[in-house]
Amino acid sequence: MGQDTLIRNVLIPTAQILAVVLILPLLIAYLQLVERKVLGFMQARLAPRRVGWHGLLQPIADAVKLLIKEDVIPEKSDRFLFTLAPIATVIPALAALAVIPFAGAPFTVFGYEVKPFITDVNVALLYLLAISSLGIYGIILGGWASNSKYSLLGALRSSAQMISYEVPLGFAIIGVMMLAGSASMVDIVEAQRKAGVWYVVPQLVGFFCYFIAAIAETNRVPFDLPEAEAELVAGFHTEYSGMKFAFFFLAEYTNMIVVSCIATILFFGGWLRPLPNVESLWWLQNGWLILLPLTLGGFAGWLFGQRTGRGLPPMIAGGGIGAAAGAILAMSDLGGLASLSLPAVSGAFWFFFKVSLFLFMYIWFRGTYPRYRYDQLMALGWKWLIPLSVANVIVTGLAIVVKGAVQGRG
Amino acid sequence: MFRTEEMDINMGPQHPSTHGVLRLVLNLDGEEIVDVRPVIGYLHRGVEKLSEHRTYAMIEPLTDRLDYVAAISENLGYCGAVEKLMGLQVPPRAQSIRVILAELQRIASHLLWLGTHALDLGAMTVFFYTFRERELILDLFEQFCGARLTYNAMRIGGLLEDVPPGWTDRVRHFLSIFPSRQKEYEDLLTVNRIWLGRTQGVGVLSREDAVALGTSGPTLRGSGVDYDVRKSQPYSSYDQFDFDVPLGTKGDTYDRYLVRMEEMRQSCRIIQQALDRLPEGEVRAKVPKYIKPPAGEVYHVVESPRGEQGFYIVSKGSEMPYRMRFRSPSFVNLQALPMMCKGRLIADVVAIIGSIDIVLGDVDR
Amino acid sequence: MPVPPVHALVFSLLLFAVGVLGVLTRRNAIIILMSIELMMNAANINFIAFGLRSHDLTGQVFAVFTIAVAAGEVAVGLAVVLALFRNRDTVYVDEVHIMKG
Amino acid sequence: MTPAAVVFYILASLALLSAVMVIWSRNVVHSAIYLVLTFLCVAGVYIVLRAEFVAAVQVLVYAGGIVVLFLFVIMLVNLAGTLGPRVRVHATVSAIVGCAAVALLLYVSASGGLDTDFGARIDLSAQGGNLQAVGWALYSDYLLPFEIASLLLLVAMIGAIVLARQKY
Amino acid sequence: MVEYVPILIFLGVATLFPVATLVIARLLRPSVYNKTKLEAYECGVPPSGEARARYPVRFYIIAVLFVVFDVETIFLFPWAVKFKALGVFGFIEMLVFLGILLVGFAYAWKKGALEWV
Amino acid sequence: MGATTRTVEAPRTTGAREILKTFLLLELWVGLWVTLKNQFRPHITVEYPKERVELSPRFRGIPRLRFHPESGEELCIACHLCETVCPDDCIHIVSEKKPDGKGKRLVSFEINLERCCFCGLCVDPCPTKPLTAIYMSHDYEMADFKRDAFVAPLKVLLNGVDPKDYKE
Repeated sequence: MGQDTLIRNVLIPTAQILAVVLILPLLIAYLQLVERKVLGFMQARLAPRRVGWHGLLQPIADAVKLLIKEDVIPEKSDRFLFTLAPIATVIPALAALAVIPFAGAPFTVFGYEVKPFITDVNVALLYLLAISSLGIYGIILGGWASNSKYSLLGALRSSAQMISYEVPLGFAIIGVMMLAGSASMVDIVEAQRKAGVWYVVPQLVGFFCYFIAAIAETNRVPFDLPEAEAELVAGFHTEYSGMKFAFFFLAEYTNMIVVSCIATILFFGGWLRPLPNVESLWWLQNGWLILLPLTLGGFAGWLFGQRTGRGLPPMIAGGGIGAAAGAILAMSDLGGLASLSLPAVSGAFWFFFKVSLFLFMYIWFRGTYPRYRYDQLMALGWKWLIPLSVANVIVTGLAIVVKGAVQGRG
Repeated sequence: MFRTEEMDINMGPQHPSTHGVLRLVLNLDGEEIVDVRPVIGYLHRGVEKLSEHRTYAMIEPLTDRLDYVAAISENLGYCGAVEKLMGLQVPPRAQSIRVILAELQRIASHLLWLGTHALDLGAMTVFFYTFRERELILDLFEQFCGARLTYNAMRIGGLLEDVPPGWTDRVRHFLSIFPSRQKEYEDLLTVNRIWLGRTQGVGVLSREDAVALGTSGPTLRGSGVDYDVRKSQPYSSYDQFDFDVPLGTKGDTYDRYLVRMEEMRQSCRIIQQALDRLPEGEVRAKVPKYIKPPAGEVYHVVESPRGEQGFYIVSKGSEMPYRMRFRSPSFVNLQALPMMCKGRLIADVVAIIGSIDIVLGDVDR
Repeated sequence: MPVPPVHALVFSLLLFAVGVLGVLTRRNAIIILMSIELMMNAANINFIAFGLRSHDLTGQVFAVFTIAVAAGEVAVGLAVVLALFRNRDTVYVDEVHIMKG
Repeated sequence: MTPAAVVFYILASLALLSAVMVIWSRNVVHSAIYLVLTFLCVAGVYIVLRAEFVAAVQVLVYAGGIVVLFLFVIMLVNLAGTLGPRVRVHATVSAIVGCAAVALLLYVSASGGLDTDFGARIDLSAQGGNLQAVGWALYSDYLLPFEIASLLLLVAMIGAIVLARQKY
Repeated sequence: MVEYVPILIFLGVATLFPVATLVIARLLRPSVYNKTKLEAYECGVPPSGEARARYPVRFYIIAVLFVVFDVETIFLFPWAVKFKALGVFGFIEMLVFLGILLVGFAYAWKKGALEWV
Repeated sequence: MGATTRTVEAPRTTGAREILKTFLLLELWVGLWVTLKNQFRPHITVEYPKERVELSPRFRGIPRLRFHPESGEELCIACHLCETVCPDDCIHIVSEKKPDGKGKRLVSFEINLERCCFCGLCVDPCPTKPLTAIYMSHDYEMADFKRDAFVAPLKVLLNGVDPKDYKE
């Protein structure tokens, strides 16, 4: 194997993987801060503000606390499985990120072409489904090993919930695959570019099924039964503390990010800008230097403006300031930034923007809805989502067949 | 025959959703509830016995701590009982202010119930909204009597002091904003399909059972029994106000929820009327310095937010009661729990406990 | 061809042998079913190794069928175990003498 | 030895090791976990043998579905740590059978029986990828087995429901 | 095949990460145990009975249904990516396949396997 | 007033609207709108050590004694009325005859704040009107590490306690 091949096939992916694995926990810690902030604002309160400016160091404090927290393994538990369970939860959650592309175009570092994804495999969607189906083991083992009634009942319930919603999840994806004719993530986005429309339009029902099933898969409100503290205390991780608990937590949020990424790629055009085939909207593609500060400024304004009790004006002001700064930067061409109108950067901007919206939806739901009861949750999955998603596959097939016949004749 | 062995699960006393220190021993078959056994007494303080060694004035702070979520109602009932025993006439202004306080308390108590009930069923945000509005009421109480939870707001024979200046305007202000806030809770819950699924048909208590078990308050009215102490045995000038008694039809958790929501609206109506027709004058009748009711016994009931709150006093003519007995609605309503839970799932237990709105201070006394 | 097919076949054979050993030596019906799964996996490796050998997709297609069959087999097999447990209160095969009545 | 071969040997030995642990472990739950490990390693072997789709299916169905079934049943019958002694009589028999099989295989491969070319018909990675290729093969050449598979699954489903039904 | 190398590396790193963190945490954290602390949580009262009791068979039936649908999904995947090439015939083929399985699904539904209470 | 009852029922829509509502999840959107709207409402958090709520004049905090604010003379006449009426027995008064023989003088006055329930009953009978000797102050911070610290002697009752730096 030549040195070049080694760098391209082993070293660059390794660097990417290390970056992902090291940055992700930090990202999740801050996602959690944002979640607490958003929930707090929705609930007319202020959320963490003690540690650091506006609570910005809170995630660090939490992480340190979890790291040095005493780890209790219950007496009657199966120690091996008890330790294995959180690890078995984290691995599949992380490994799913391997096939998520967040931009289309590659960029160059030190003369080597770096792709904006770790790898793109032909069976990416299958891989994702397979990997996510492995996530169930952490739950079952955690519940079983704890030897506590709440844990075991919680584990049985959550695992049954997860397998139940994996079925509509798989069916919902199939509609997209029929349209794109591929199971590779990059191919699916490219197919959307060619079609000139995000697949959420032809696959609205599919997206609906996917989104609901994804919320249930990640155990979020209104399907957060595994940790329904009102009934089963904390479900399968009742007995967990310290870092092991943190891993369950990490896995849950990683899963949240992963399903949001998949939703973005499959239904919302991945890194494509809105209306990818409307030429006059080119600035959505190239104007990242203004759009990015606009978004960040608006977000910051909203986040920190709550202190005054008025969220909207600071949000607009923050967005305005950001946009102005971006415009000045672009105009003055400081440090040649504007010439960096790389498709990779712009694609990444759109991708993360969409993913953030999904994550916001998750938090928003958590702040709004009551929780389903277990039997209702199962009924929703089996009696509504599965028939609906199967019907979606059939209707999509029918539409493609009819369209093909019409085109073939005309 | 496949043995799904029945399993006992403890819910409480340290459990996130049993409202204080209630312990339930659930007998499960799989996830289905075979039997529920409430274990109470974790908060028993012997208030009834304590009362036998207190003068009548000194008992009122104890009543605050019975149903600490609705202390005004307890104060009102206790003072009413002693007044009845002594044959005291409470001045009309004091009566009206008592009604305003009691109805504000009803709203505050129902808000707390709504918040925790919704929290139990997973809707965490409603909890913060109801507490935000409950704070407004607690502010009113603080301005009136100086305390926010254990008010000790009344005195035998009337009130300690008249309302502070500007207080009625603040109550009016509260009444002006509250309905729109209540609309928000309803938007979040009343029509929400998840909420409907969690509450409709859950914990059904039939009319007959409700009466047979001696339940009262919204638990009884949710089952469609028209019984409200404020109507049937009016006290403290309740007969002068115009209000409806909301009744449920099916007796499920959802009906009890709707009854309480409607009660809050009716309470606003009562407060509005009381404010509009607030009589002038004294707020405290002439009361001897040392209260020594004549020998005899009295039973006085009021409609607390939880139901029929009874006070039974036996006096031997001394300055302390000979025997004191509280009929607490939470205790009686709790007896309906096993009947409502049988055959349901664990998650329903949470909903049902929430819907009967017990306060452990009231249950254990 | 990354690996000599014979090596894959040896691997498959060893896996099969482990499965056979499990079936023969364990009394627990659940473990026996697990061993059968191991044997089916060994068969699948054979399919794929021969497919690779002959540049043919048939092996892979049949591996998929085998997996489908395995799924059905396990579903029914475990249901039998459950029924066994329900009626005889055991999952040990040598304690079951249905024919003896 | 190519890197792929190295991966193959590592995965294969790991698979065999955990397979042995499956039948060796006294705790059924542990057995199930080793079974998952075996399946995952075998899936890795499939990828090395250029059967990506089968590998994904292996993980999805075996590791993600079948072992879950096992675990559910273990939990439903509650058997952890209640294993009796192993029956040892058959161990020698199976060892003999195994050795004979290995010997047979080695003989066949040594005699060149495996070198016969079965004919290179299809490039495995043709038609845009393994998934597409398998799809084409499956839905053009093997229609009947495909529909029979659905029948089989139907029967399995009904059979399982009937057998496991709680109330008669 | 080379595109699977990163996945292999990723699995390795993903395994290493939690293990390493647990080891670090083990070095940092205190461990003062007593009997009560090691008991399973049961709402503040001593645990009663065995936790590993038996649970409803319904969970098993749900799992069986899942496995069957899982297999169905894997047959649908290659079909979906080749759908445009397979045309009407492939569509009908899959309708038959789905139809047969939906019969089973309907059977399970009718038998009450999907009901929880 | 006439006995009026009102039957409560879930708000109901029928026909096409109901179907529309079911499939468009209308009420779920309304719920989302409520939480979104509340995001832009003023928050209600009070960041306690930094901010403090405004207490109403009648607020019942820790009971304290006072001297006449202008003349500085002792208001308490040691009548023991508050001690008598206290339901928790938390007031302890020691008094002695004044040297001139008229009335009594305070020797010591203790309130056990551990027992105090802040009911305010002690203020009612206090005979020194209009300014009562004992009053409910607006202090409410009383945490401490030692039980002794909760028995407030006369000096503390008169002067209050300086804000403590809670360190042990």
